[in-house]
Amino acid sequence: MPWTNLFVERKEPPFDQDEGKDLRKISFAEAIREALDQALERDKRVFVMGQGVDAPGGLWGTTLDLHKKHGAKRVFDVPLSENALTGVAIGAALVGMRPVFVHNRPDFILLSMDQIVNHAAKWSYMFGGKVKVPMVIRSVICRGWGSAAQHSQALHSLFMHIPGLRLVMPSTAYDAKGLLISSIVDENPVIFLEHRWLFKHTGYVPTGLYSIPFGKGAVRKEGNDVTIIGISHMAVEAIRAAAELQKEGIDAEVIDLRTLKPLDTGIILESLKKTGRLIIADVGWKTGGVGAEISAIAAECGFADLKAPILRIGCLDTPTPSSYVLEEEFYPGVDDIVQAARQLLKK
Amino acid sequence: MPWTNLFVERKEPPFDQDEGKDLRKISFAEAIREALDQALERDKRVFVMGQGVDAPGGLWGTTLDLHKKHGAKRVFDVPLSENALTGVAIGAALVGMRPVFVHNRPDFILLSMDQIVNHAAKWSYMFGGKVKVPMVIRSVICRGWGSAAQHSQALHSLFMHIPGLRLVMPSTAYDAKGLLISSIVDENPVIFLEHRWLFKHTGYVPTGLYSIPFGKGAVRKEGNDVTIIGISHMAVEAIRAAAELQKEGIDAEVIDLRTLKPLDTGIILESLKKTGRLIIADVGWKTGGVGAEISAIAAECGFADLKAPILRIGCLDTPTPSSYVLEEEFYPGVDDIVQAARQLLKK
Amino acid sequence: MPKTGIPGKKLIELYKSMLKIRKVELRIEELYSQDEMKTPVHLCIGQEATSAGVCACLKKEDYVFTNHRGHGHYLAKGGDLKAFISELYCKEAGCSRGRGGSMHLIDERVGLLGASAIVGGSIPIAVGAALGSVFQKKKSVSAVFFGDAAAEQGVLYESLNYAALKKLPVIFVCENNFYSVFSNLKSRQVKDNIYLRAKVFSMPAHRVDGTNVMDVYSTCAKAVKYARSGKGPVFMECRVYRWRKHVGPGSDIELGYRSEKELDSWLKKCPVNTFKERLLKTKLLNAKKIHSIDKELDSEISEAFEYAQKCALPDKKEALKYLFHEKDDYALD
Amino acid sequence: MPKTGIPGKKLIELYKSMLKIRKVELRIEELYSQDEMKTPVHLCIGQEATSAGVCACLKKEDYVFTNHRGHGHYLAKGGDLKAFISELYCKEAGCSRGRGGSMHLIDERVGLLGASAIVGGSIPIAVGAALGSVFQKKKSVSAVFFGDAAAEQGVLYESLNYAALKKLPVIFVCENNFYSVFSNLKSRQVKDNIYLRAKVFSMPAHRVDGTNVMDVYSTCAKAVKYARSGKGPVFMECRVYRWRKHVGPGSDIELGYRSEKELDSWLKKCPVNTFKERLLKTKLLNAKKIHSIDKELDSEISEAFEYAQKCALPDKKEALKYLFHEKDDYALD
Ligand SMILES: Cc1ncc(C[n+]2csc(CCOP(=O)(O)OP(=O)(O)O)c2C)c(N)n1
Ligand SMILES: Cc1ncc(C[n+]2csc(CCOP(=O)(O)OP(=O)(O)O)c2C)c(N)n1
Ligand SMILES: [Mg+2]
Ligand SMILES: [Mg+2]
Repeated sequence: MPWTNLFVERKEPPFDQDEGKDLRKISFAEAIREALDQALERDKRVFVMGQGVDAPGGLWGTTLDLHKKHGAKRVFDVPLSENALTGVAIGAALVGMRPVFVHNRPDFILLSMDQIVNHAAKWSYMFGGKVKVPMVIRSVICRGWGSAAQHSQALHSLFMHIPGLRLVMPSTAYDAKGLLISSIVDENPVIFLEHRWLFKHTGYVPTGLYSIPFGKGAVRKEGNDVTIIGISHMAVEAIRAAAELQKEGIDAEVIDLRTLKPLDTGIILESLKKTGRLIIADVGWKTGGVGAEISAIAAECGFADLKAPILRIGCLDTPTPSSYVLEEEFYPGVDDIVQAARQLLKK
Repeated sequence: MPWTNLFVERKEPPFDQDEGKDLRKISFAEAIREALDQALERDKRVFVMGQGVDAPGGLWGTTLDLHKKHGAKRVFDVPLSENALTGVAIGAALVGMRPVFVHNRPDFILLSMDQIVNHAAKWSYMFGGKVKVPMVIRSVICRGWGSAAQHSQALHSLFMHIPGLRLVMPSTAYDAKGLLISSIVDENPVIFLEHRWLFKHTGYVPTGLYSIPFGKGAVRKEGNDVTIIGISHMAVEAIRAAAELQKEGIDAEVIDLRTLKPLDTGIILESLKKTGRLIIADVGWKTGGVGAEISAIAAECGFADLKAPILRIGCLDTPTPSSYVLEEEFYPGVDDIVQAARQLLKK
Repeated sequence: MPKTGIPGKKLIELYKSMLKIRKVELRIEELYSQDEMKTPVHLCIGQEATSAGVCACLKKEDYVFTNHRGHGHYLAKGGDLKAFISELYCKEAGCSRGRGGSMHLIDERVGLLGASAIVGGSIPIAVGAALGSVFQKKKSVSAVFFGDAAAEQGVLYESLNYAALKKLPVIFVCENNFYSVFSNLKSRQVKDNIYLRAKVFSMPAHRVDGTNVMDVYSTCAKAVKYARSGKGPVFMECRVYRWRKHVGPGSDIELGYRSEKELDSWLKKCPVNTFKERLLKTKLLNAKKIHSIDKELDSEISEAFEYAQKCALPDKKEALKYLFHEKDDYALD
Repeated sequence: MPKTGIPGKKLIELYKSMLKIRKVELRIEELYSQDEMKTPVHLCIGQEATSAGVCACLKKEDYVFTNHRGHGHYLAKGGDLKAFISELYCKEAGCSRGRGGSMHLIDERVGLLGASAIVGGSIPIAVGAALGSVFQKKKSVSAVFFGDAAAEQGVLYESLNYAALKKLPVIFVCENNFYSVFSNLKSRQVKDNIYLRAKVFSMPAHRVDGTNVMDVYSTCAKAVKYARSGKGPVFMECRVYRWRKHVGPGSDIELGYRSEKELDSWLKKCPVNTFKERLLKTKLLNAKKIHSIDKELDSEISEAFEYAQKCALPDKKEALKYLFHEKDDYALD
């Protein structure tokens, strides 16, 4: 079994601070590539498929030249048949392979909802656990250069609702590598989403293989006044917002959930015990989004600790506009978080 | 314009109690059929398409013999090409028609997520409102005879998240007819979902054409101790639960939201002012479902009124099992609501 | 009577395979009204030859994927009878542990890797299993059964292109019974030429009389050889007919969506009886042998039903089980 | 030089249409580096003849649907130039009011009803517009442009079947430029025979030299006549080549995914220049006329860019506008 000796990281990851002997600073995109590279190396069952994975540029560098190193049979381009190819990945997984299917936009995944929701997510349960579907669907999500309504969605909240899926959304290079390894090692279908604006972010990442357990959030900054949960790139924005707020004397705690399915409810409720106030900042639409689920968990299980309304921050409830002036309005950012915190603390 | 003289019903609908001269008791399924029939009659732009709409039985009676009355060109069967046919409906709507596309299970709609989410929901906004897509996607949802994982989903919560869609889920015959008319008259894409267990329910329904405004919930029973919001068939279960609870001295208020997009936040917050307690009972999975959105709205906008944790009731977070013993466990019902209310009121 | 080129032993095997399917379906039909099989059954009575003919060409290591009308495919591939009937009775001992029902049969030990009730849904999955087989240098072939309506789903064309492009060992088996529920093929597809739509993707594509088990077998045997040798996929359109209702037991001829005459013409081509008569004529079967096969199958079936009726229902407390796999414990690994 | 059978006036019109597209694209390319057109542009330089040839066969009442590479289609159908350029500049005066950008052009007043950036996405919508046209007895034909990669999407086959089944007036125009971003057709489709995959759905299907505007025009003129008369859809595979990067200005030949030789062979077949030379030879054009056409177009284009650069950006406060239509105010009604 290729993965029996895999080192499982159980402590909080170092976040832009630690430096050790097996660590170096690399970008989020490089971390993704390294995870794929090492997984391909370690486990012959792994393969990487997707439009442009073997193309010049290698999808923002995340698959760069992997086809040269591991062969064009294991890292390959695919036709524009998103629905069928998702089924192909499922079938390969069913007979013992470990496909990683890469999409450069989640918008295209909507073509494969039938295979993901009706098939991948259900095949284990529907057959009483007799078989399993260990596969990873990676996608780059959100913003870019006036990409407009059909090339910049987040859509993670759709997957939040579907039993049988894992949902992973790292925000640091360290997590990107460790969680991608965990996703490949996992025995179940995993949706792994990477915000495009994270690719150039750098962080300290171990050179070797390591996995990060699912369902463990990370406290990015401790604080006592308000808990800010940031999803994906909003975890970065939340850290920035917390720094702003500190100047005003507001001591925010910042939590990065890292995986949304499974969800670390413990870390949320623990934090609430201290702060009594909760803001959830998401990279997708607000209505019906994962922020609602987190809020509902807090209102059910952490009610006694709540001192103030729970606030959610997300994209405007419209398709993404192309014009940059409207984009500014559409996407949430540091300011929205800062304002929400001020509102909660009546400053 | 065929709809200019349409009577808009603005008062609360009579619920299993009123009887007037233009009212008679018909089933939910007959109410749907009547709405289609009268819309086809009134507006030559309307047509009804879908697998089996012209078949014996007429989809639980909801389309029975409409093709005979209005012609096979206006009420017609379609191939099993859910994705393309959704696009076909969009295109017809774009040039001025008013298609009603019927699915006998929402599971199949997953094949058309690209057309619904990337196209129907976005076409107006993405083109600056230059054109519009007035179409209705009707689907029968949920339970039936060991139908298992791929033939019994609810999936409304996926649509909750998508800007640009209306989401309508009536629970009475009266609402079914009035809201279906409103959906056909509306200028935008509407997802209209009918729980299969409602089809035989009867209620008083006016014989003429009438529409019910979107975004107006209905108080089904007034009460002071706890607010129970029931989605679709769970509105019926909530009324039953409230009757149970009354015996125990718990005075529940029951709200049927009727449309989820737009959502009547006013009626929820008003009720909370009185009761301070909230239970949301849904026909779909709990995690990431519409119950979370409603809870989040309450925790944001009604926080000051909350006296207790907000509880959500929904299906187990698994694919639907086929075995009836597991189905019992899977589906929520009256008992779950009663217990939740007892828990909130510590009885 | 022309020589078939098929050994006598194989012919008897084909006969038994078809007969078993027929008998099991009839028994289900007989007992269905007792309301103990609380799952929608799509009987394949009249279509047995495709299951038997195709699966007789496959090895245990080959994969089969099926659809809502999958009883025959399951049995012909060697799926466990008791586990199947128990599944219909919603029992824990069911092949899918009572989670799947009639539309979701599996027997991973004989390569039957599942059934989708989404029309066309299992087609790309079968292609993926073939891709896995190539990766693993296993020489396993992957066969997938689907109905004529699946030819209306875009995913079929995407799958045909991909399987052909990568020369994957897939046998596409379309059981064209001319109906999707109440709708005739003519009202859904512009032309009755499904196999030609596969041929245009550069693969051998055949139209076969699906009521003639020898035709199905011979065509498929060649197809399997072709696919297994790495030449790529093959498509078979088998023309068959569904004798019963779309779902549930009994006839639906009274509904009027198809004519009695049409049904009768197909009843005459009963895949089981016509083949039996042929075997009688060629002396491969005789009354005695027929009797002993009947007896053997009847008692196997009775046993399975008795077993299924008696065994335990799933435990409510285990409603959440099987959603996720926790560790690497997969048999095919 | 053989007679074309196309009137001289039409030939000039075709030339102007192509030239306008070429000039607009070149201007966009020239100014793109100023970073004021903050929207991803998919230039159609080299593919002008399909837009011009097809749209010259259509009336204003006919519909066109397009894709991410839609500038040419928009212009050829008569879409407003100022509104188009303003859209690129993200302005409120843009044809999509700054909500859509380069990939989502519309001019509903001339029947250009929108563009999807989901590959294959607008194909079924075009079929629906044709269905609407039949309902309304309007005799409008619906044309849809899409690339070779759209032939990998199942929705194309579903749409072909439905349009053919219902005999809808659809002109399917596949611009086969042999690439999807960096991927050659050969690595994505088992055979270079897209038009035959339409033919199998019982419709006339043609392979056309997409660099020859007269071929495109003649084929499409017949197709439109056929479709408009109620006989059903027609398919055209136009073989063309993209000269520039997949997205953005400039060449990408240095990336090595296609050869210089290949590009050169297509540059020689420049749809604008080869046609210009032909017109010169047949005396339909002369230096003077060419000069006046150039001048006319250049000034129209300059005016449009000046307008677009000056006009107002959308109002932030209107970010929520246009999500829903409140009342029946639709022009096509
Ligand atoms: C995508 C999808 N659409 C609709 C259905 C509903 N449905 C179940 S079986 C069936 C008939 C399918 O016909 P065919 O594929 O020819 O198989 P047959 O039943 O004739 O064996 C239909 C329409 C479905 N299961 N999946
Ligand atoms: C469904 C889908 N998958 C992937 C993409 C990403 N993408 C955008 S344009 C493009 C190339 C499409 O090639 P083709 O259809 O041949 O058109 P061309 O760009 O060559 O004009 C791709 C892959 C997309 N837009 N939609
Ligand atoms: Mg059939
Ligand atoms: Mg192309």
